[in-house]
Amino acid sequence: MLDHILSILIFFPALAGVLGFVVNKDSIRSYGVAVATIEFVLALWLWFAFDNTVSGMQFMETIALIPTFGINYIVGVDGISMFIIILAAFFTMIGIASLGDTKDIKNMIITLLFLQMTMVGVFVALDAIIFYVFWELSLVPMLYIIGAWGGPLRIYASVKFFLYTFAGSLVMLVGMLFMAYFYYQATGQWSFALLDWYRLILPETFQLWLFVAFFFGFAIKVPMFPFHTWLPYAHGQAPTIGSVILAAILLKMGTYAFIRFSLPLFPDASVYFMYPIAVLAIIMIIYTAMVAYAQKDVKQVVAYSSVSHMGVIILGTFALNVEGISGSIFLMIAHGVVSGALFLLVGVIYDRRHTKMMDQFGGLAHVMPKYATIFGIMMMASVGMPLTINFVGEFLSLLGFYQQSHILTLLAGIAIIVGAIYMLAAYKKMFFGNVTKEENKNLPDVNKRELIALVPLVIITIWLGIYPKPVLGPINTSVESVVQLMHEKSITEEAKKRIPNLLEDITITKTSMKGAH
Amino acid sequence: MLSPVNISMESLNLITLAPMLIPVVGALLIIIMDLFKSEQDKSLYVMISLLILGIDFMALLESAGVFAKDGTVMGVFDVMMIDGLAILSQFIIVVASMLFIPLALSKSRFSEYAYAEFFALFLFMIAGFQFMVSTDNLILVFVGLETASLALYTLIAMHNRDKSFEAAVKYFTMGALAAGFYSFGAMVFYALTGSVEINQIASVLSDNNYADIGFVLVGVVFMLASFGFKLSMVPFHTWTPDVYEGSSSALAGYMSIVPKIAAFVVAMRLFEFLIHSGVVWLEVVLYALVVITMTMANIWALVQQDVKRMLAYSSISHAGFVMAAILIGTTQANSALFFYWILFSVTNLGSFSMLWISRQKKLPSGQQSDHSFDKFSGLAKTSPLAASIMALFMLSLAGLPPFALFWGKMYMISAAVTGGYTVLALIMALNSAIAGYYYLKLIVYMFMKDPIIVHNADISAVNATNAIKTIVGVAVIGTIFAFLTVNSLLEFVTSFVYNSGY
Amino acid sequence: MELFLYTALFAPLVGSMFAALYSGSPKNIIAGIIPSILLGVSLISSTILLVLVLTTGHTLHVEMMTWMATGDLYIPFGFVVDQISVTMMMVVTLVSTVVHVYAIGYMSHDKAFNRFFAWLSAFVFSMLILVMSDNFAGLFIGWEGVGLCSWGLIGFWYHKESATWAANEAFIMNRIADLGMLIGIFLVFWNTGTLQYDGAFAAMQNLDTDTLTWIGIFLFVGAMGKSAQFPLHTWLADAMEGPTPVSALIHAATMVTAGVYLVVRSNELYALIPNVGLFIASLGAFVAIFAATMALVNRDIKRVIAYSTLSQLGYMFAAAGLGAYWVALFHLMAHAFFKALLFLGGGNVMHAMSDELDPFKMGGLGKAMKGTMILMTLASVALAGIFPLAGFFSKDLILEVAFVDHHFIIYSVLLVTAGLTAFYSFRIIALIFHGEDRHTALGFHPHEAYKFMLWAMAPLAVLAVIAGFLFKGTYFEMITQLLPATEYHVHSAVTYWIMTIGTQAFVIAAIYFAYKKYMSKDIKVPDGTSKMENSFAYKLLINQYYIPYFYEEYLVKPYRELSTVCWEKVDQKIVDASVDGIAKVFYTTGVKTRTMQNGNLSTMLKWMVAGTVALLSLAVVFGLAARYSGEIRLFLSGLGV
Amino acid sequence: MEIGLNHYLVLSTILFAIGLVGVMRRKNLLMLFFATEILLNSVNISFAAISHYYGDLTGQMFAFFVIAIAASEVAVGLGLLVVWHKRHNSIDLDKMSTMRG
Repeated sequence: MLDHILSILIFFPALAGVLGFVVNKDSIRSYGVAVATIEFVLALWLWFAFDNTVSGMQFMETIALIPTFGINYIVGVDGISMFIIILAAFFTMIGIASLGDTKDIKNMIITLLFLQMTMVGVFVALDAIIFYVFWELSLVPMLYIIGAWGGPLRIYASVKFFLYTFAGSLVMLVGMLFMAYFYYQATGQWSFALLDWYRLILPETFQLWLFVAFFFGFAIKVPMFPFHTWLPYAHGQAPTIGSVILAAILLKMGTYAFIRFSLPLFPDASVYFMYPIAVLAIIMIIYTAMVAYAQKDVKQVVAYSSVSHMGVIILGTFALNVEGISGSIFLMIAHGVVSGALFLLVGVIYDRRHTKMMDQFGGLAHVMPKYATIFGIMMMASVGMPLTINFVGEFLSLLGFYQQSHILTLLAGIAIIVGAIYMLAAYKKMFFGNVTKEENKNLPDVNKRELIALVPLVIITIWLGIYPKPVLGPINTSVESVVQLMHEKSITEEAKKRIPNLLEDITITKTSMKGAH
Repeated sequence: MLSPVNISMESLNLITLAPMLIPVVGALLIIIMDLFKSEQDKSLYVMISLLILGIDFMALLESAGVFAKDGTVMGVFDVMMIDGLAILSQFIIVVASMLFIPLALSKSRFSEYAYAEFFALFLFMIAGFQFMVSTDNLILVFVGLETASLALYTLIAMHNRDKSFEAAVKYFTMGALAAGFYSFGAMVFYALTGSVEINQIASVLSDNNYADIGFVLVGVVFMLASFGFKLSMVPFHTWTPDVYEGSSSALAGYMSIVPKIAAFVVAMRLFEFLIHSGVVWLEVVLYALVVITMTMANIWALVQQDVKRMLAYSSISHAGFVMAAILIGTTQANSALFFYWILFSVTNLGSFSMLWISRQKKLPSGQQSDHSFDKFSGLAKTSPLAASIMALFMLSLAGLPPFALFWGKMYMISAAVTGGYTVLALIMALNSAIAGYYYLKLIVYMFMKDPIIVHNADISAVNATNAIKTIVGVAVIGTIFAFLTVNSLLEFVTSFVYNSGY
Repeated sequence: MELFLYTALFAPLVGSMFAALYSGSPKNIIAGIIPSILLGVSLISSTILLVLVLTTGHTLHVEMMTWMATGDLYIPFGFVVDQISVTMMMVVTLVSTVVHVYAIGYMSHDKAFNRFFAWLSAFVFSMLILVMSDNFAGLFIGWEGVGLCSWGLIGFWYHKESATWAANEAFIMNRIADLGMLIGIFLVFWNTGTLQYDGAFAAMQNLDTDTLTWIGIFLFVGAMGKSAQFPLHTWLADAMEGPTPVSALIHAATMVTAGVYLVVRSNELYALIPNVGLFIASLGAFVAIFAATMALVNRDIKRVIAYSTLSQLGYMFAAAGLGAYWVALFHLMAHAFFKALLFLGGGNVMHAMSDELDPFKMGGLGKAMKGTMILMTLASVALAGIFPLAGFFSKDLILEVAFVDHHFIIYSVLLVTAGLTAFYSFRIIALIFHGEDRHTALGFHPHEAYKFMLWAMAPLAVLAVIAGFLFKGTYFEMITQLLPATEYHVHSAVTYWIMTIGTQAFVIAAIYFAYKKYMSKDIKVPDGTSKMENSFAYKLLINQYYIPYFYEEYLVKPYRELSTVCWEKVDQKIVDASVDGIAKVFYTTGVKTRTMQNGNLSTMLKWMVAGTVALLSLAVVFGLAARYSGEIRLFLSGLGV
Repeated sequence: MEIGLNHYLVLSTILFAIGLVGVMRRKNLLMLFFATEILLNSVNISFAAISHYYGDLTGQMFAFFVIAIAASEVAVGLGLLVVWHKRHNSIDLDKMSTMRG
C-alpha cells in the first residue's frame, strides 16, 4: 500500500466524492469529515514513512499513459512538496469540520473533496502534463465554490479568477511543449517527465524565453504584482471555506511551481531575472501592504496581506541559495496556516454579523475575549513575531536574499513595518475602543465547532515557531539537492557565482559550526 | 477507326468502390421499401441505415487492412485513391453518421423523420463525402462535393420550419457560388497543367518550377474561396451560424463535423504540395486566414445570446484552429488534424445532442430562441445531471484537461511548436483562453444563476429517449476517458498519415 | 547550576501562563500572587547565579535545543550567564519582583487584574530571553517579545483611544528600528557565518572596517528604537498611557535599557569602530539635554519622569559610546533602581489624586502621604546624583569619563543636563508634596497607598541609597573580567576635587532654585495667561519641539493618503482596469463587428466575393512582383535600399 | 485573325465576372439562380476550349459533369424557391433575414 500511497492520496478523495452523491444530505457533513480525516491520516502516515535523509523523490510511481508522446503518469514526493500536501489535507479536514450551515452543503463538500484531489495532484505530479492537468482542474471546483456560494459579485469574481489563471497557464503550456520539443531534439524521444528535463542543459536564450512563458502561468497564480487583481475579488466574494483553501493551498501552487520548474530547469534565466522579479516582489510587499492599510473590509485586508506575504516568498525563492529557498518553502506553509486561520476568523465574525466592514465593529475585545485572543495571536504571527511560524520563514527568506542584494533586502524588510501598520490598525478598529454598535453588544464568543478549527492552527503556529526542525529538516535536504543541481547546470559565469556550490561550502559550514560551539 | 478498349478487371480494382457503393445501395433500398409500403415508423429506417453504415464500417476496416498491408491503392482508371487520409476521414464520417442517426429517434415528432427520403438522402450524402475524400481527381471531388451538398441542403430544408428554409436557401445559394469558384479554380489548374489529378498537377507545376506563379495563385485563390466556404473560413463563414440555427440541433452537430473533415482532406491534398514547394504567398494568406478565423469567430461567439449560435461560432473557430495543421504541414500537424477532429466530433456531437435533448416543440413565453441562454439558467437546480454533462462538454471544448479536446489542442499546439510557428502557437493558446469565456458563460448560467424561465417540463428530458441518452452517454464516456485511448489513437492516426506520405 | 538558569528563565513564563488561565475569569488575587512568588524564585536563582559568577568567575553557557538550521545557518536556543547578563538578570528580576508585588495593590481595583499579570510576567520572560541568550537571533526573539508585551501593556486599557494609539505607535516605531537590527543581524551572519556572540565577535576581529561600521550602525539603529533615542523617542512619552507599574518596569528599568545592553554586549564590535562609538556618545549627550529640556516644563508627572528616563538613557549611551561599557552598565543598574522607585511613587500619587497627573493641582500632599514623599525624594536625590546615593557614583562617573577622554563638549552638555535633571526632579517634588494645598479646592481627598506597597518599594529605596558606594568595587571586579577594564581617574587630585565639588554645588543650587520657585505661595494652576506660558521657548518645549506634530503631519497623514491613492487610483483604476480593459476590447469588437452578419443573403454573397477579390488582388500583386522581381530589385537598389 | 485559346478564356472570364456581379446585385432569388448558372457555364466554355487545345477529353468530361450538377442544382434550388414562395409569396432576398447577429 505504501508503494501507491501517493495515488491513494490523490484519488481517494475524488472517489469518496463520487460515492458522496449517494450519502444522505443530513449526514453528508460527517461523511465529509470522515473522508477528510482519513485522507489527513494517510498524509501523516506519508510523513512518518518519509525518509528525511533522502534528498530525491520518494514513493515514486510510473504508469505509461501516452508513451508515444512521452506523457506518463509519474508521481513522487520530496521534502519540498510533502508538507504542502499534509497542509492541504489538514485544511480540507478542518475546513469541512468547521463548515457552518450553508445551502446545498452536499455539493459544497463533494466539490471540496474533488478540489482536494487536484491540490494533492499538483504537488506530487512529476510529469509536466500531469501537473498541468491537475493545475487546470483545480480551477473548476474553486470556480464553482466562488460562483455558487459567493457574495453579490460572485459571478464576476469567479469568472475573472478562472479566465485570468486559465490564460496564464495556457502560455505555460506552450512553454512546456517547447521544453518537450527541446528534449526531443536533444535525445530523439518525447518526454514530459520532470526528472528527464532536469538533465537537460539549455542555451541561455532558450532559457530566458521559456522562463518567461512559465512565469506567466506561475505569476498569475501566485499572484504577483501586477497580475494580482483577481485575488481581492476572489477572496472578497468567496465563502469562508473558499478563501481559506485558496489562500492556504492554491496560491502556493504558483510559488511551488517556481521552485519545481523555473529554478532547476532554467538556472541561468533565474539568475538573469532575479533582480526584476525581486523588484516586482518588493512592489508586491510594500504596495499591497499600503493597499491593505486603505481597506475598509477586514477580509480584503487579509487578502491583500497574503499578496504581500507571497512577495516575501517569491523573494526567498529567488535568493537562489539554500537559506532563502528553504525559508520560502517554510513560509509557504506558515502563510498557509496563518492566512487560513485569519480567513477562518473573519468567517467567524461574518457568520455573526453578516458584514465584514470594520467600522461596523469596535470594542469586540469586550464581548468576545477568546476570539480577540486567537485573532491577536494570528495577527502577531502574520506580523512575523518571533517564536511564531511566520517569523522563521520570513527571517530565512530575507536572510537568504540578503546574500544577493543588500539594498533590495533592506527595502523588502520594510515588510515588517508596513505589515505591522495595517494589521495593528485593523485590529485596533475591530477590537479596541468601546462597543458602539448596539448589535455588537451581545455577540456570542467563538463556539466549539469554530474552536475545533482554530485551536489546532494556534498550536501549529506556536509549535512550528519554536521548533521548526521537523519540517525544516526535510525541506533543507531536498533544497540542497536542488541548489546543487542548479549550480551544476548553470552555464554563465554570473550564475555560477550567484548560485552557491554546496560541495565547497561544506567546509565553511563546518567552520561556522565550530564557531558556533 | 477506334481500337477496341480492353481493360483487365483487376486493374479496375473495383473493390475500392465498395465503401461508397454500400450507402448508395442502402439509399436505393430504403426508397424501394418506401415504394412498397410507405408511412412506416422512422425507427425502421433508422435501424436500416445504422446497419448499412455498420456494413460500410466493415468495408472500411477491410480497406484499412489492405492499406496497412500494401500502402495506397489506386482503382477505377486510377480515379479512386484509397490512402491513409481517405480511410481515416471515412472512418470519421461513417462513425459520426452512426452516432448521428439514432438522434432521429426523438421523443417529440419532427416532420423530416417521417419521410423515408430523409434517410435515403442522408446515405447519399455520406456516399458523396466518401467519394470526395477518396480521390485526388478534381472531377470526382466536385461530383462528391455536390452530391453531398445538394443532399444536405434538402435535409436542412426538410426540418420544415421558416428558419430552416431560409437556412437552406442561404446555404444553397452560397454553395452554388462556391461551386462556381471551385470549377473556375479547377479550370485554371487544368489550363496550366492539362490535368485534373492533383499529384500530376503538382508534378507538372514543379517541373516547370512554377513558371507563371501568378496564374497558379489565381487558381489557388478560387480553390481557397470554395473550400473556405466549406470550412467556413472568415470571411466565407457567414452562412454557418444561420444554417446551424435554422437546422435541427442534431443536424447542426453533424454539419459541424462531417462536411468539414471531408473538405479538410481535399484541402490537405490540394494545398500541402503548394506549401511544401514554397509558395510563400499561400503560406502568408493561410496564416492570416487561420488567425482571423480563430480570433474573430471567438469574438463573435462572445456576444451570442443563443447557445446554438454560440456553438456554431465556436465550431468555426475550431475549424480555423485545425486549419493551422494544413499551414504547418508536418506529419505531426496532419495527424494532429485527424486526431483533433476525432476528439472534437465526440465532444461536439455530445453538446449538440444535449441541445437536441432539450429541444421543445414550441417556445415557452419569455424565451427568444430554441436554445437561448436563459433557457438553461439554473439548470443545475432542476436537473443536476444534465447540467453537469453539458458543463463537461463545455469544459472539454474549452480545452480543459484531462477532457477529450485538451489532448487535441495540446498535440496541435505542439505541432505548431515543432513546425517552428511559435507565434501561431501562442495565438492558438490565447484563443483558447478567449473561448473559455463563452463556454464558461453557459456554465455560469446553469450553475450560478437561478431559473429565469418557468418550464412546464424538465427541459433536459423533453426530447429525450433512450437512444439519444445512449448517444450522449457514449459522448460523455468518450470525453472523460479520452486520455486512455489517446495513445493508441495517436499511433493509429500517425501511421496512416505518415504512410500516405503527408 | 543549569537548573538555576532554567528556573530563573522559565519561572516567569510559568507565572504568566498561570495568570493567563484566569484571564477569562473575573479578578482573582491568586493570579497576582503566584506570578509574584515565581518571580521571587527567579530572583533567588539569579542571585545564586550571581554569587556563583562573583565567587568563581565561571560563566555558564547552555544550549537547550536547535531552533533553525538550514544551509550554513545554525541557530540554537542557547543561553549564557556571564558577568553582563547576570547583572541584567539581577536588575530585571529584582525590579520586576518589586513591581509585581506593588501591582497587586495598585491594580487591585482593575477588573482585568489577571490579564495584567499574564502580560507582566510574559514581559519579564522575554526580557530574560533578551539578556540571557547567547546569539543575536535569540536576542531578537526577546527584542520582539518585549515589544509585543509593551504593546499589550501600554494598550492595557484598550477602551481608551489614546492608550491603543500609543501602543500601536510604540510597536510600529520599534518595528522601524527592528528592521535596522535585522539587517545588522544579516550582515553579521553573511560576514562571520554565525550568529553566536563568541563566534561572531571572534570573526569580526579580521573584518574590514567598512563592514564593521555598517554592522555597528545597523545594530545601533535597533538599539535606538528600543531605547527611544532621537528621532525615535516620541513613543516613550506616549507610552505613559499604560498602568504606572508598567511604566516603572518596562519604560524605566528594563526594556528601554535593552539598547544599552546591546551596545555593551557587542563592545568587542564597537571597540573596533571608535567613530561609530563617538557618534553614539554624541547622540546620547544630545538626547540627554534634549529630553531634560522637555521635562522642565511638562505638566504631567509621569511624562516628566519619562523624559528624565530618556535623558538618563542618553547618559548611558554617552558612556557606552565612549567605550566605558562597564560604567554604562553600572549606571543602567543604579538608574533602574531609583527610577523604578520614582515611578512607583508617582503611582501612589496618582492613586491618591484619583489619576490626576498635573502637579500644579496638587501641592502639600506631604502631609497626607509621608511615606511616598520620603521615597520619592530619596529617588530624586539619587537621580540628581547627590553624594552618597547611587546616582552620584554612576552619573558623575560618566561625566568623568567624558572629561578624561577630552570630549569636553559632551562633558559640558552632560554637566548642564545634570543641573537640569536636579531642577525638574525637585520641581515636581516641590509641586506635589510641598507648598500650598491646591487640591482640596479641586475636591481631591488624597490618601496614602497600602502599607505593603510601600514595603515593596523599600528594597528599591535601599538600593537607590547604597547601590553606589557599596557595590561599585565588587561590581568593577566582576564586570571587568568581561568588559575592558578602563579606570577613569582624573590625573591630578585637585582637578578631581574641583570637578566633584563643583558638580555637587551646581546640582544643589539647581535643587534649591527649584524649591524656591515652586514652593512659593503664589503658585496656581496655569491657565495659559502668564507671560512665561506665551513665550516661544515654553511653547516649543511643551509641544516637544513640535516633533510629534511633524510626524503626524508629514509622515502619518501622507502615508494614509498615499495608501488610499494606491488602492482607489492605482489598484482599481489602473492595474485592474487594464485587465478588464483587455476583456472589454474583445467584447466591444464583437458587438461592433457582428453587424457583418446582418442575415441578408446578398450581403453574405458580397462578403464571399469580396474575400475572393481581395485574395485575387493579392495574388496578382504577388504574381507581378514575382515576374518582374528583377526589375523591382534593380529599382530598389536604385533607391539604395 | 482566327480565334485562339485566349479569346475563349477571356470570354469565359468576362462571363464569370458578369455572373459574379449578378450574384451580388440581384435581389430576386430566381435571378440569383440564373447568375449562378452563368458562373458555371462560363467555366464550361473554357473547359471545352482548353480540352480542345490540349487534345484530351478530360476537360470536356469535366464540362459534362458541371452541366449535370448545374441541372441538379437548379432542381433543388427551384424546389426551395417554390416552397419559399408558397410560404411568403415573395422571392425577395431582403425579406429573408430572420436570423442575424
